[in-house]
Amino acid sequence: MAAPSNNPPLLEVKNLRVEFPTRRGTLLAVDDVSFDIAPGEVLGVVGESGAGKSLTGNAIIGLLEPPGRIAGGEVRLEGRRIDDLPYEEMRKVRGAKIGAIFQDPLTSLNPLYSVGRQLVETIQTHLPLSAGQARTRALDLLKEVGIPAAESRIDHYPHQFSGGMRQRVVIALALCADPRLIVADEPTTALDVSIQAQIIALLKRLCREHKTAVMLVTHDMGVIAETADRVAVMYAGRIVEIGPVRDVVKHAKHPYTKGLMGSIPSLGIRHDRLTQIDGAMPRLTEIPPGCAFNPRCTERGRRCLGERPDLMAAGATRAACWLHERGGVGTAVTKELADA
Amino acid sequence: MPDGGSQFVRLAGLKRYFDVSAPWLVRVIEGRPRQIVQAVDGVDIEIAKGETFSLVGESGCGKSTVARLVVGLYPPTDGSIAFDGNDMTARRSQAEMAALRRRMQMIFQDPYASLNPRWRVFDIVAEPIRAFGLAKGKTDLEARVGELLRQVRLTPADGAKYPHEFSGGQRQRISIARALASEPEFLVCDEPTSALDVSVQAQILNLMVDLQRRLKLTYLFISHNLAVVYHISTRVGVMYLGRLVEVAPTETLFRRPKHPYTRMLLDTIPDLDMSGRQRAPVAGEVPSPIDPPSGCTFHPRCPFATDRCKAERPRPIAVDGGTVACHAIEEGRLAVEERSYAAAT
Amino acid sequence: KTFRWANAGDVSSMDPYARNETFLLTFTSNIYDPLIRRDKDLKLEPALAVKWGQVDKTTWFFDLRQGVKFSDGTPFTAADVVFSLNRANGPGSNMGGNFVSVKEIKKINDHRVEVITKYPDPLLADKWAALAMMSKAWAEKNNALNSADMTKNEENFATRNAMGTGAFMLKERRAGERTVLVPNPNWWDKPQHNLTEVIFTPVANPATRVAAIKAGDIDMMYEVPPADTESLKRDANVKVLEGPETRVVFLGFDTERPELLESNVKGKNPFKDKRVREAIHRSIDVQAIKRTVMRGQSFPTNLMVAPGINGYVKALDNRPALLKPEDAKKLLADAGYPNGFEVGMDCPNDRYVNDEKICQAAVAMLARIGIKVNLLAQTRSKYFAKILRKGDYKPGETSFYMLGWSPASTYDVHNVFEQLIQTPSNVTKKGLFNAGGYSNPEVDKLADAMEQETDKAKRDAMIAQATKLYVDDYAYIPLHQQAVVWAARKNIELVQLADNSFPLRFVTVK
Amino acid sequence: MLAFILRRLLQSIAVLLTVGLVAFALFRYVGDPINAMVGQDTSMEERETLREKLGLNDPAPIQFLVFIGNAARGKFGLSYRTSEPVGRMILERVPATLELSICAALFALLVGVPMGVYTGLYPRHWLSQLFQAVSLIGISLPTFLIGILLILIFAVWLRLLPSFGRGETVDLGWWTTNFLTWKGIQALILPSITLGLFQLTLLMRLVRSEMLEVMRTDYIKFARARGLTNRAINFGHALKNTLVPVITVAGLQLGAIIAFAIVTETVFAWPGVGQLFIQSVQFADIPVMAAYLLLIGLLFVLINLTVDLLYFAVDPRLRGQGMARPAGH
Amino acid sequence: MAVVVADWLKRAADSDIWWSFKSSPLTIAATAVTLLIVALAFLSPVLAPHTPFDPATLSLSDGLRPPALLSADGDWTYPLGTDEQGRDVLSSIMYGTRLSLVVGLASVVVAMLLGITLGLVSGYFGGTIDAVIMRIADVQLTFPAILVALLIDGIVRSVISVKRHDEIALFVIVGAIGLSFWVQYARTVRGSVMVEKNKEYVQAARVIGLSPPLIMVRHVLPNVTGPVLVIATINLGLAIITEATLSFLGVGLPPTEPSLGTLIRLGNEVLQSGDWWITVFPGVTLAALVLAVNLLGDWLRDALNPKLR
Ligand SMILES: Nc1ncnc2c1ncn2[C@@H]1O[C@H](COP(=O)(O)OP(=O)(O)OP(=O)(O)O)[C@@H](O)[C@H]1O
Ligand SMILES: Nc1ncnc2c1ncn2[C@@H]1O[C@H](COP(=O)(O)OP(=O)(O)OP(=O)(O)O)[C@@H](O)[C@H]1O
Ligand SMILES: [Mg+2]
Ligand SMILES: [Mg+2]
Repeated sequence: MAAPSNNPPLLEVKNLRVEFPTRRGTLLAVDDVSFDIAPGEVLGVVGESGAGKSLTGNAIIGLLEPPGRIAGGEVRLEGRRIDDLPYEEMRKVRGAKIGAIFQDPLTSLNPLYSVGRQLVETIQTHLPLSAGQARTRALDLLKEVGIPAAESRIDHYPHQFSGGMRQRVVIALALCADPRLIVADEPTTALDVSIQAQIIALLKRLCREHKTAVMLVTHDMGVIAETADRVAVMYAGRIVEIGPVRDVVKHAKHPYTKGLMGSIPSLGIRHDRLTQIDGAMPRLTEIPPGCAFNPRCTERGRRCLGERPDLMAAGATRAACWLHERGGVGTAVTKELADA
Repeated sequence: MPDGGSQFVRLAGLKRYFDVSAPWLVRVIEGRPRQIVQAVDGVDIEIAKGETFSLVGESGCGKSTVARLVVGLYPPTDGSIAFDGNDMTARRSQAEMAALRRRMQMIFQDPYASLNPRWRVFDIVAEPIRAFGLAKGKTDLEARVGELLRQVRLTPADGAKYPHEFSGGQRQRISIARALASEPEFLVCDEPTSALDVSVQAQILNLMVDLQRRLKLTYLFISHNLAVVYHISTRVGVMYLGRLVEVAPTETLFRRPKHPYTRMLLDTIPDLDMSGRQRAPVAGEVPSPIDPPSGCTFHPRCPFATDRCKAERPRPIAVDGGTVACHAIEEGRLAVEERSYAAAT
Repeated sequence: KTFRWANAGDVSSMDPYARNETFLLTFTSNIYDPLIRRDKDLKLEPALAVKWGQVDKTTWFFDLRQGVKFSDGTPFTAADVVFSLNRANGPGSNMGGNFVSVKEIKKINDHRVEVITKYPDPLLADKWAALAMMSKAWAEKNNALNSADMTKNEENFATRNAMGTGAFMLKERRAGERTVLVPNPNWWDKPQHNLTEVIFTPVANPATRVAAIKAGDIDMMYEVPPADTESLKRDANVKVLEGPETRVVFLGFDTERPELLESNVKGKNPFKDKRVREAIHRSIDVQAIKRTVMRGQSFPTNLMVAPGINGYVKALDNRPALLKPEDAKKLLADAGYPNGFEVGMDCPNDRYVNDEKICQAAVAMLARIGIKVNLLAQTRSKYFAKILRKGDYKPGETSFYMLGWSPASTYDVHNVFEQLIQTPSNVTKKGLFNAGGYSNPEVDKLADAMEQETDKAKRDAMIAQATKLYVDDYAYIPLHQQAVVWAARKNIELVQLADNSFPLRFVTVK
Repeated sequence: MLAFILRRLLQSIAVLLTVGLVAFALFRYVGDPINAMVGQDTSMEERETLREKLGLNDPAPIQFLVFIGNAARGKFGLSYRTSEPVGRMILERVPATLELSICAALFALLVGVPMGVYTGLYPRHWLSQLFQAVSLIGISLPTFLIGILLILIFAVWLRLLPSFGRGETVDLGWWTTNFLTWKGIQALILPSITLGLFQLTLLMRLVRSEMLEVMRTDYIKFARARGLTNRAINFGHALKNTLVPVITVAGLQLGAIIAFAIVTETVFAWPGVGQLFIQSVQFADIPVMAAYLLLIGLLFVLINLTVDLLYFAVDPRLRGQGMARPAGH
Repeated sequence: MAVVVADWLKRAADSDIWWSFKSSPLTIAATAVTLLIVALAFLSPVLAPHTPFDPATLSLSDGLRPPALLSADGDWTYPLGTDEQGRDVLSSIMYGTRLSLVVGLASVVVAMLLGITLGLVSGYFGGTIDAVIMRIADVQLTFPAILVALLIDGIVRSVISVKRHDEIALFVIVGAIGLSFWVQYARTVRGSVMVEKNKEYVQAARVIGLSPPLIMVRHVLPNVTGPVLVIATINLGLAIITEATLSFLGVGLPPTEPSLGTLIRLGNEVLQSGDWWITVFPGVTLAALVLAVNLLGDWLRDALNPKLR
């Protein structure tokens, strides 16, 4: 199911940089991130908290909260550049072409309006439908996301739904205008294990049926492994590895991804101890020179300390690690460093 | 299973109800009944010294309530808690109570909320030492706190900082240091890693395992992450709506789950190894503990439910080294299936 | 012509007997005529009675004007007079004080009424000069035979309605908001005014009142705050009328108690010592008070009565020279207080013009001679409750206080002696307002004598003698008569009376 | 819902009784009413009999019971000051105060809320900063000073508006209204501004901070992500969600407005209950004061009830459950 | 010790609050004005050219001098002129500001103590105690500040034998204003306590076995100081204004020892007579003080609100 590379990408992100001017200088929270998503493809984005996943997603839908701003690069949707659109133009893209789902279904819905009203409002903003038609569509959407007895529940208020139901409503809202792309930012993190599985199944079904592309942001590798076609691993604002999901999970090339995979307890084998990456991801203010991962890296070389690696081909995936430059010059470097 | 008498921690028929009724007048006028949340509804658990007993279950099934009952944050509505042979619910003198308290501590879920933002790390860690009068003088206190911080792989110098200067994982270590400060033998850990990133989670889990070995700790470990539970526990109890539906040694539970709910729960574990394992997520949602279904509380979501399940509450029966509360198992309607998991590379 | 005017407070009732209060009396006098009224100079002149006098020592007669009609058209007769006088002396009325000497009121015929007194009462006519005459028929019809009775929980028709023989009729009454009068077409007298409508509005805040007259929202207002007199005078559209009021504002001492209530002197009462009183008296610079606090709007005095009151002794109205602080201190030292002393002082803060500020000024002046005065200024109801004597004639709860007095019911000095200067007593019922209990048997005797003395020359002699006694005794510290300051728009002609009453019948609008 | 209202009503009665007790107990001992009632020259015997007849010599509990009993029937006795029935005195002046208060409240709402919304939406715009700075005047100067200054400017210097009083009123049954004549409306302007300025500031600041908070909530972000128009977001979503706390405070402030009317009415010689109250305090006119307090209590109870009902209208989370209001502020 | 202070200073200089303070010129100006006024007020016995509260130093003959700045023959002994009692307006303002500040601060402290205590009790114990306290708060809200103050003043004046009312006037006013402001604190604290008491760090303390009062004071209280401080700042301004208003209604501080409010009230009466300086200068001082304090409160609220950062 790897992305058919001949198709023009639906979403292209090139050298995206997001920065925050703060009193202690400008933070580069997303640094030179590039990837693309083909129609119907699910791209998983994983990484530790603070790695810049949400910011990337928000930058794509044009909803960076000030003072955050896009400092460089471009975002193209169906070939059209959208990162520099004026607010009103971008508004028309949001909801219509790009749908969004956020982490917390509890707070994503306005508690004061019925679910139906919020659906109808969104539908009518983007589609030229009468109130009646919009309501019919709203009902259909609710049924589609699996709300039982949608007719009677459409006029209920968010607080009358359970968490899982609410997330379904949120998904329905994202689907209102049949968008081409859905940016889902941790859609299951706030949910219960059993509900989480239901929602993932639902998302998978929907994008299969609607041919919608999904950018699925999460830090749960399991969710990605189940859902995504390709996966991008982020660390300290950069993509450190990107590639087909199977390859990243099973044959990770970047030391960070390897460590990440090893630190997930797995069923079946009981390890005495888990593999662990020591230390923590650096704060944005304290990103070390060279490869941002180098202080935690067990395989770091001298080059890693001074020079920042870009994504480079590494087997089936692309990884930002000197180890993979021209097929493993880095190995030598490692040895060198081992004595140091 | 070791004999009951020597069990380190023993919960028997533990119940905890919460009254969440509307005010009296409203109830009278609108003819509404009292509303009681049966958060924990008759739980029997025995934990041996040195083992890690895990509780799993969906949100709201009463895991945290059990944890709080055990450490005495809530008094039980009914049932008893025995700790090292001492009945914790019995009246005791303050000194005796403090002596027992000292021996059990708790680690909380949220590393952000579990540290007072206005206290220095040193004071946070020193608080139990001071409260139980474990240090003789200032230098002793400083030495102890330094030692504790080192134990959780922080440095004594970190004591001068405030919690917000630490990352989530480091904060959880501070929590652990605080819990260890009173030299407890029994630690209740309520989802200690669920707020952390996987790489950090691994650090904490490893730390916990190391500490257990070194300090001969006993854990009551609560989580909804089954993989983590599989990794860390000796035995596992599965809770559903305030009751234990199955208790078994870890390997048994994961290889040969008996209760239909346990099976479904195992199905929710994402297949990271992409073994192509077929998963059928549990349908429906957790019913409200205010008005739990009759009989076996799982019956509305259970594909094997019969009329008996609707009417009669199943009693725990001993099977395969553990206990299960299920009519279908008892009647032999449900065959035990063996599960295998592909090994990770 | 419409005439709009304002005052600080509203008329509390339309019933002319509801309250013995200058403002109520002067307001209702526009609607109700008295038997005898006062002219522009406060001299008595015939109104509903054309002639009056004493038949013998204890019998007064009043001959009524003929052909007078009430504004509703019914004729005015002796029956109405008898009714009115009895009503004024009846339950709920506040005018009973004017009837102490009265034994009987008799209707002789339709146009003559006679009054028999228990003892000779030469001042009866003066006392009754403000007493309104009501219609018996109207009162009977509207169930207003008596003034409003507080003990009955029901309202009285006469509190909100009025009907008399006066120059004006009540057209609209909204208590606290506005009261509208229109001329009475049936009035017996020839109107001097040219008004067609009079609108009265209470405006409590002085600054607002001043603003209103400057803005032309009202044509006239009175009780101009002294501070604003100057600015009103500067206003081209406004004129200011000022004159002395008959009220004398004075300070009084507790000379009754053996030890002062609020003082650091224990075991004796410094105010009993005349030297102390003199030192204080002669340290208070009334001229300075006049200049700054009163901004010129006061008439300093040394007597307890004002010019214009019968019994005012011009020759004695000279304040003794001010003492230098050293001299005053010396007096105090002689009296045994070389370091002065501390004493509490009571003062109203909303009763007299600038009352509190005057007290403050006095405090400052006394501070300079070593007397530390602790001032307590309160609103009038609380103030009077504190300092005045109660039914048992026990002295008021004060050591040093301020009071103002005008013998407005009689315009005679005897009232002042009786109420303020004679020794307070439960038995004689005199000296009720002599809060400090000043007592001088000689003055008492003279005052008793002057009450019944009908020979003017003898009486004047007695008055002069008694006056000299209390002046020399520094019994009180008279400060001044406060000026009556009114303001009107330039196009208004009116007459200002010394008793601060304001009859509308003299108003013309140009 | 019914139970909820009933509960509120019961509470209200408790509140009113307490207020009644306060009204009675406090003023029972303030000053001596007799002194205020009679003239200076009234004899002591007369004073005593009056005292006796008024029941002022009865034990306090009896007086209280009598008082509450009468109050429940709308009887507050006669004013010590004017001998008029207190009930009617109050009733006659209620329209003036209510009209003034309502105008002031409207002024505060209609100006304060939009200003708050604007400053909340564009916190960094210079106009917002201006609004905030100017509005601070409303809480930095005492009301009476503002009143006098307004009079000086608009009545004395500019001669645009009347300096005091209600102007012309029209009677509608027992209710007198300012709204039906031009002069009446003119007369309302200055006092309403004076009275409303303080509340305007409070409201503006409240709306602003609520707005700032709401604009940061997830549902607003999600609404943006859905591509809703700014209008729909700002007014449909954000504003409505700020309403709940605004309603609470506005409700409470209406009570405060009525109380502060005391000052404004004094300054503008506005014939309302506030002025009546202050006069009564000076004269120790107990029946009037007690009735006034009860009136305030009653108004408060009514306002509270309305506020509660508004919650039901605004916030669906409260419907169906007998929940109390969300915590204020 | 010095190290601790230095450390503290370093952290303070590094903190967000300090930074947000530094970056707001308005706040700096407000602080400067506040500090200036406070300093002038509290140093008035040293700095003031006259002692206006001492009647012995007053002379009516000095009354009503216009401000020296404006009159040609300016008498610099009275830079801002005198009132009709001959009091120096500048000194009166300095002393009056001190009184106003004392009233404001004291009543805020009274309200705070009362409100925080009741709020803590109410929030921590909940149940009936909570219900009763909150109902009392409701009733209290029926009567807005000035009404409460009028009432309390009324009672005190009549109940306490009125002998030295002026001497206790300060306490009465403070009590009255304090009593009418406590509800806000109680509600805020109660709300915070309800949130905080369920936070895990409080539970950790309970697991250790600390007693509720100790937990309240050591753990919960420090965490509610932020909102309380904000309310306190804003209430300080409000209290000063309320005192001024009460004084207008005749129940404020006595004119012998006038607060700023009393000065304005007194001056207000003569405002139209041309002696504007008697009221304008205190008015400007009051407005500046309250404005500055409010600006500080505004800033503090925003600075302490992590959501707005
Ligand atoms: N408003 C802001 N001001 C300053 N820094 C910010 C702001 N918002 C985000 N950041 C920083 O940007 C970085 C990336 O944040 P982002 O929300 O994208 O992380 P994430 O990968 O989505 O993490 P999580 O898994 O916790 O959601 C973080 O380090 C965060 O501290
Ligand atoms: N103090 C309380 N008052 C009322 N109900 C409570 C209280 N504490 C818990 N409950 C209820 O008891 C039930 C069990 O709660 P508990 O916190 O033990 O669940 P849990 O299994 O820990 O869930 P989670 O995984 O979300 O932490 C829930 O329905 C909860 O709403
Ligand atoms: Mg995120
Ligand atoms: Mg839990």
